[in-house]
Amino acid sequence: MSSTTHVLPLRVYFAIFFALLVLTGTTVAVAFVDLGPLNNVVALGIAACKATLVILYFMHVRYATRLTSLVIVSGVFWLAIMVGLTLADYATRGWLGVPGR
Amino acid sequence: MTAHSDFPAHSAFPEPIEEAPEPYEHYLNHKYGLASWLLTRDHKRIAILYLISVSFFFLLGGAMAVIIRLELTTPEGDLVQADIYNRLFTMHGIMMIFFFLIPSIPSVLGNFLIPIMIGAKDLAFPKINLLSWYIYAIGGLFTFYALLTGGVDTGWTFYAPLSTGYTNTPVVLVALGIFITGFSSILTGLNFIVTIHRMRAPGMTWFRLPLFVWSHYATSVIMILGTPVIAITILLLGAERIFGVGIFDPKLGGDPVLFQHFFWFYSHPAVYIMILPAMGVVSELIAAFTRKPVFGYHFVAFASIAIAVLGFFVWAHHMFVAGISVYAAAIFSALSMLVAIPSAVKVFNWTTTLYKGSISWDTPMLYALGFIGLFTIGGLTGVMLATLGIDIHVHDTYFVVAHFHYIMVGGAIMGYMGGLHYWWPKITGKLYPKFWSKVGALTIFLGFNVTFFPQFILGYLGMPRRYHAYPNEFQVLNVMSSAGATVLGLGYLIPAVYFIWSMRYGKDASANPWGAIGLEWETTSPPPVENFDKPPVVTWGAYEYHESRVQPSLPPPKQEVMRVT
Amino acid sequence: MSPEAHSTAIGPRGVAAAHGSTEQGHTGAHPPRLAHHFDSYAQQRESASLGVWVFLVTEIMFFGGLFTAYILYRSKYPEAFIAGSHQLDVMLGTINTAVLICSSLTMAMAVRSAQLGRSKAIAGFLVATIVLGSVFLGIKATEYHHKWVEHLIPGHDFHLEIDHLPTHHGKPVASELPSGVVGESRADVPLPSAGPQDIQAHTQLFFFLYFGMTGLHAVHMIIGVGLLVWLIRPSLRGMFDGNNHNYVEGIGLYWHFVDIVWIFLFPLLYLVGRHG
Amino acid sequence: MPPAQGFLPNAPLFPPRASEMAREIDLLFFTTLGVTVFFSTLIAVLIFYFMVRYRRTSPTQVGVYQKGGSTGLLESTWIIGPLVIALGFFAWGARIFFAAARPPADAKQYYVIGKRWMWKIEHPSGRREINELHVPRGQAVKLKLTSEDVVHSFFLPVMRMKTDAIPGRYTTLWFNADTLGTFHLFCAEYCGTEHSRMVGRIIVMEPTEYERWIGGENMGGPSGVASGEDLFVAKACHTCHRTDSTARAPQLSGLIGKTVHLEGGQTVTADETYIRESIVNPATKVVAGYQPIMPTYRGQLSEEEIIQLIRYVGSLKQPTGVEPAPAGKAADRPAESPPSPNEGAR
Ligand code: HEA
Ligand code: HEA
Ligand code: HEC
Ligand code: CUA
Ligand SMILES: [Cu+2]
Repeated sequence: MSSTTHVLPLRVYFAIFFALLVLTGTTVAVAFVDLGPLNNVVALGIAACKATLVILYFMHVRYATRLTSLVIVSGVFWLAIMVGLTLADYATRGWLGVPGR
Repeated sequence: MTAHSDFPAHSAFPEPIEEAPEPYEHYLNHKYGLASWLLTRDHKRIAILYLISVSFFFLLGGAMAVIIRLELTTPEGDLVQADIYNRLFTMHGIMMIFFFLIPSIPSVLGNFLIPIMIGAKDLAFPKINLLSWYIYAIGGLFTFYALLTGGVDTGWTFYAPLSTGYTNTPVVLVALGIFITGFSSILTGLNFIVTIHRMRAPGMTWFRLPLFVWSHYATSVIMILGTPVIAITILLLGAERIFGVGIFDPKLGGDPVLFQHFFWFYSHPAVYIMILPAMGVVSELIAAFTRKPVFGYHFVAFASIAIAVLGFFVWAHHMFVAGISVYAAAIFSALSMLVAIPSAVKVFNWTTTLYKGSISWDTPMLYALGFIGLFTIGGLTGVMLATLGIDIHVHDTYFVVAHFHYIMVGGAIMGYMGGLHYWWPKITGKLYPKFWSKVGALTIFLGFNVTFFPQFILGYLGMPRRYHAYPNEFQVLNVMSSAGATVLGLGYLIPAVYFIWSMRYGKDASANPWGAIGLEWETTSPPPVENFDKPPVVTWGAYEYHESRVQPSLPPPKQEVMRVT
Repeated sequence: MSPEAHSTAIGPRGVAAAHGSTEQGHTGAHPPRLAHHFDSYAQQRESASLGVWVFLVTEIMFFGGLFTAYILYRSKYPEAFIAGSHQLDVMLGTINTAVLICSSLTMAMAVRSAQLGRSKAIAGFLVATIVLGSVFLGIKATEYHHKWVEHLIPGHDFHLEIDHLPTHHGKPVASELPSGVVGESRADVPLPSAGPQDIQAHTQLFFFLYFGMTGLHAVHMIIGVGLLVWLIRPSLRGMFDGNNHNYVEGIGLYWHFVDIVWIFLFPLLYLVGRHG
Repeated sequence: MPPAQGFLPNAPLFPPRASEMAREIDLLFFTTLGVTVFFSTLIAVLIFYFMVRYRRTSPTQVGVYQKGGSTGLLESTWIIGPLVIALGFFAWGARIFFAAARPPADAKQYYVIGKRWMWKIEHPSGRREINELHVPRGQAVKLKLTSEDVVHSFFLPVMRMKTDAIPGRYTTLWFNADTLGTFHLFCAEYCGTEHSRMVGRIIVMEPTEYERWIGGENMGGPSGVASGEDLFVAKACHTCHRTDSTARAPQLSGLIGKTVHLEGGQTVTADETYIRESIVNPATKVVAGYQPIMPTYRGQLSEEEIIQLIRYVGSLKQPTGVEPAPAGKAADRPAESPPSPNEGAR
């Protein structure tokens, strides 16, 4: 729990900024290359990287309390519950071979 | 002190503060006028605003329940038309759940007590607290307006495609009302979380927190993680209804079962929003009226958190026969069993607390004990519902209706009533008549059981819910249920009368009329504007009912430590 | 549950007291811009920041519903989603992504200036952020307009022009491209006779999600721009300094969050099955 | 079995039951009920006992301060005990649930359409009735449910069975009645104004009587299969789905239960819902190796007609001599699609 705020040097901001732009370019470029199912993985992976950069540096989470990280992690975790368990239903439909079961 | 003949002095623990000088300034009298209420940022006054508004919706919902029960005394469905009946139970469910039970304990008792219990001057965001009441009120007005224009007839569950394509009642209006109110819930939860993390008094460590605060912390977690999902679900529902796009409508490629997933993703955790605060209240009551620390404090505290987390893993137990895959059904059934365990932990720890206690039969305690019994019945029938083989038969029958009324009316409302009776002297500074309050509690308990017990049998007999007319052979049990509902309704009238009576004619309450321990009893009744005259510093854990509190020469108790073997 | 649970022996206000800025009470003079119920600036700041973060978590769940629906329907109707995605303008989407990233940078700079108490700089960066945000919204509006002209508004005279679909010459390449439950299956949609009717219905679902997601995102942007405008005056008046910059920081967090949502929306909506 | 009589002649306290499965469910129910009663009584007795035994005797009395509080032993007892019991419930319940989900192979197939506010039922013979379900005793009966509008739920209390009828899909419910009589049929999922009138009867008959009943009033009306065949011609399905080698469309014989390989590498097991989707939204799941040229019949066929077609397609047997390949890949498909890496695509 810091009581003074943490002022980051300018170059950190610019480095992150350029990294974000480069990643954006990459994701567009890769989208036009056929990688099969990997296309999705790459697209989401790059998006996740970008989000992480923004969260850690622009939003200062790297320098914030552990509580802040806990809050973020639980947000993502609950999203995973919602997506995961919902799809667990749809993905297993028809395994039994009886309609509607 | 001795003047209060109704409440004999519980002088086990001396009044922590000297009697205040006669006209002293407290939160109720430091300002007058409507504006001083409607623009207040004092959490205690906001709690009162909430108290008034949730009571309004309770009476409204209760009135509808009365008509429902009247209708069901005869099998023919002759009192009101089918359409009206459908609107009645829908609006009954919506009012009771979204506008009464979800806000009741957190926004009234939680709002009033959390800052005091942790020794803070207010919640972390007082303006947001007021805002949340306004949002609630606006949402309520929408719904109330929809009620006046006829109400909706979809059931409180709004299943698609009935709600999106087939009914011509003002679904969007009610949905909007719920959407708006959802934000009030979110803001309350947010406020509580930040307050509990950041506003505790010096010395108030996590494991010195009253269990009431723990359970509200867990409740808030559910509020902020679950409520946004019902918000987006309602938006999608509205969009589908207004623009005719088919996100849930199979005709356009959508999936009605997805709606059910979304709805229950919120609404199952929401049932724990309703019960957890009541559990918190009961923990307080049990400790205060046995004059003992709650047995297994750490287990009870963590059980709240466990319920909040596990509660998000079980939602599809409402959909076992709704066309989900059998494997998903099995997963959700197994997970539902897990969520019963922390509840069991609580029930057993409360019961064990009674052992060798100094048990007072004061009204709040009667409610608390009623809670434990009825919650156990409701909860165990919930476990029966979660058992796959049984749910095929009893799903959407009165067995379910009985289950949830046992938990919500027999559990949550008993907790709420117990809490109101316990903290009423603190909130208003007045005492209510002891005799009548016990009569009220017993009437409610009896009326409740006569109303809802027959519904278990009806359910197993196969009477489906949301039925306006039913086969003749179910009549006897339905009449019993309706008779009970009358007793229950009258039972609720009794406290309503003496509470209002006491505000004017009741005797003044002392700072600690129950002889209980807790920061809220260390300030005046009613508390001053910023809650304490001197900022408190905490040196004791919660519920340290120990002789050394009275005779400081005695050695203090060893801190309770969790021992897991 | 909380990380402090075990480490902090005394409550947060006790910690605040250790930093020496507490115990103003209501007897002593309360410092300016410290709300009456807080003991210290640190307590006030940490409350505000925790509050904003908790709020952002609710936002995750809010958008989460739409993402779930997206994943489900995309795995159900991969062709329709490809067809729908091809109606969107990758160029505009990419530009908008860049614009939003720039605005995040200027926002971060505004927060930094606030930490340093440089009033003019705060205002300058706020204006820059507002401008960039408005550019984003402008481009978005243009895109919406295109969709309107092209009858791609779901529920409103929706019509997917067949010849807008990328036509593929020769045999379908689909069978060379196996894919999973959640995944696109083929480069494009071969378009002989009746197939498009279905594609059309399901593309409408795609567009519903497109408008739902980007629309909600845009609403968040508009709110954000409004908040930024509101911030300009107090920052010019020198309200913010190292002790007290909660508003700038909180709104900044919100702005970055909205940026992150877009970071995910962009590939999910614009870049489906572009290759081939 | 006559309904158990309660304390009043017309107020039963226990519902009649007419199948083996119902008896199993009852057994499970009463076991769990026993546990419920046990724990509720235990808690109630303890509460009353403690309440009286430890009643506060003087206003200054304090409870006995329990040093050290709870013990791990006690706490783990009431964590593990209920957990074991609850998981027992789960296992037993799941066994029944799976059995209730899997109809036996010899089950007779009925079709049921829910429509606000009636049940339309079609017998294997093609005979139709409304709000009444006649079934022979001792014969497994399998209902394929769907709905024309909103979600309904087909509820037979006497069989302890219910399943939702969902628009756009087929769901299954099966039972094997072993007791003669007339019992309730309810709609259990709220479906609008007359939900409570969407009720009917199930009539369990002796098989011989059932045959008579089926034959008796079925005045030569077209059986389901026959009219399905007519529709197949009338809607020009046969122009593409031919049996000769020039067919532009896959052969439909022996389709139900087969694993179909789709464009894009996914596979589905062909069931009623799949066939329905193939007719209504043909381009959603395109069979590997075919062009999506099949026109959509959305809006042109009623739910009944779709069911006729499904029944007809289901009645087309695999041409004798050509056994379906074990992998489910039909030998008569010209498709060159690769074996799919992904199973269970739905
Ligand atoms: C406050 C509200 C509340 C609470 C707390 C609960 C708690 C539980 N509920 Fe309930 N439920 C509702 C409100 C609530 N429910 C509502 C409103 C509906 C209907 C919605 C609608 O369709 O309109 C419903 C419906 C409902 C269903 C769907 C029924 C159907 O439609 O077919 C199911 C199925 O699993 C279920 C299960 C449970 C379980 C397992 C718990 C558990 O959390 C209970 C845990 C508690 C205990 C188990 C008791 C204490 C334990 C002991 C004394 C120890 C012994 C224990 C064991 C041996 C296991 N509930
Ligand atoms: C917090 C939630 C809550 C509460 C407190 C209640 C309280 C009551 N409920 Fe409710 N109920 C629900 C939540 C709740 N219910 C829900 C979610 C549903 C499902 C809706 C759906 O299917 O969509 C439901 C459905 C439901 C049904 C099933 C309807 C159907 O399926 O057809 C019935 C039937 O008996 C019923 C009865 C009652 C009764 C008698 C009370 C009583 O406890 C009420 C007592 C209160 C009063 C009576 C008011 C106060 C007193 C007065 C105003 C004095 C005047 C009265 C007299 C003199 C008698 N409820
Ligand atoms: C214009 C030609 C055409 C007509 C007319 C037509 N179909 Fe088809 N059908 C196809 C083609 C081509 C396919 C394979 C591609 C696909 O799945 O869409 C197919 C696939 C099917 C399938 C899935 C077969 C499988 O092996 O999985 C079913 C079932 C079906 N059709 C039923 C019908 C019915 C019933 C009708 C009439 C109401 C009909 N079809 C009319 C061309 C046609
Ligand atoms: Cu059909 Cu209820
Ligand atoms: Cu539930």
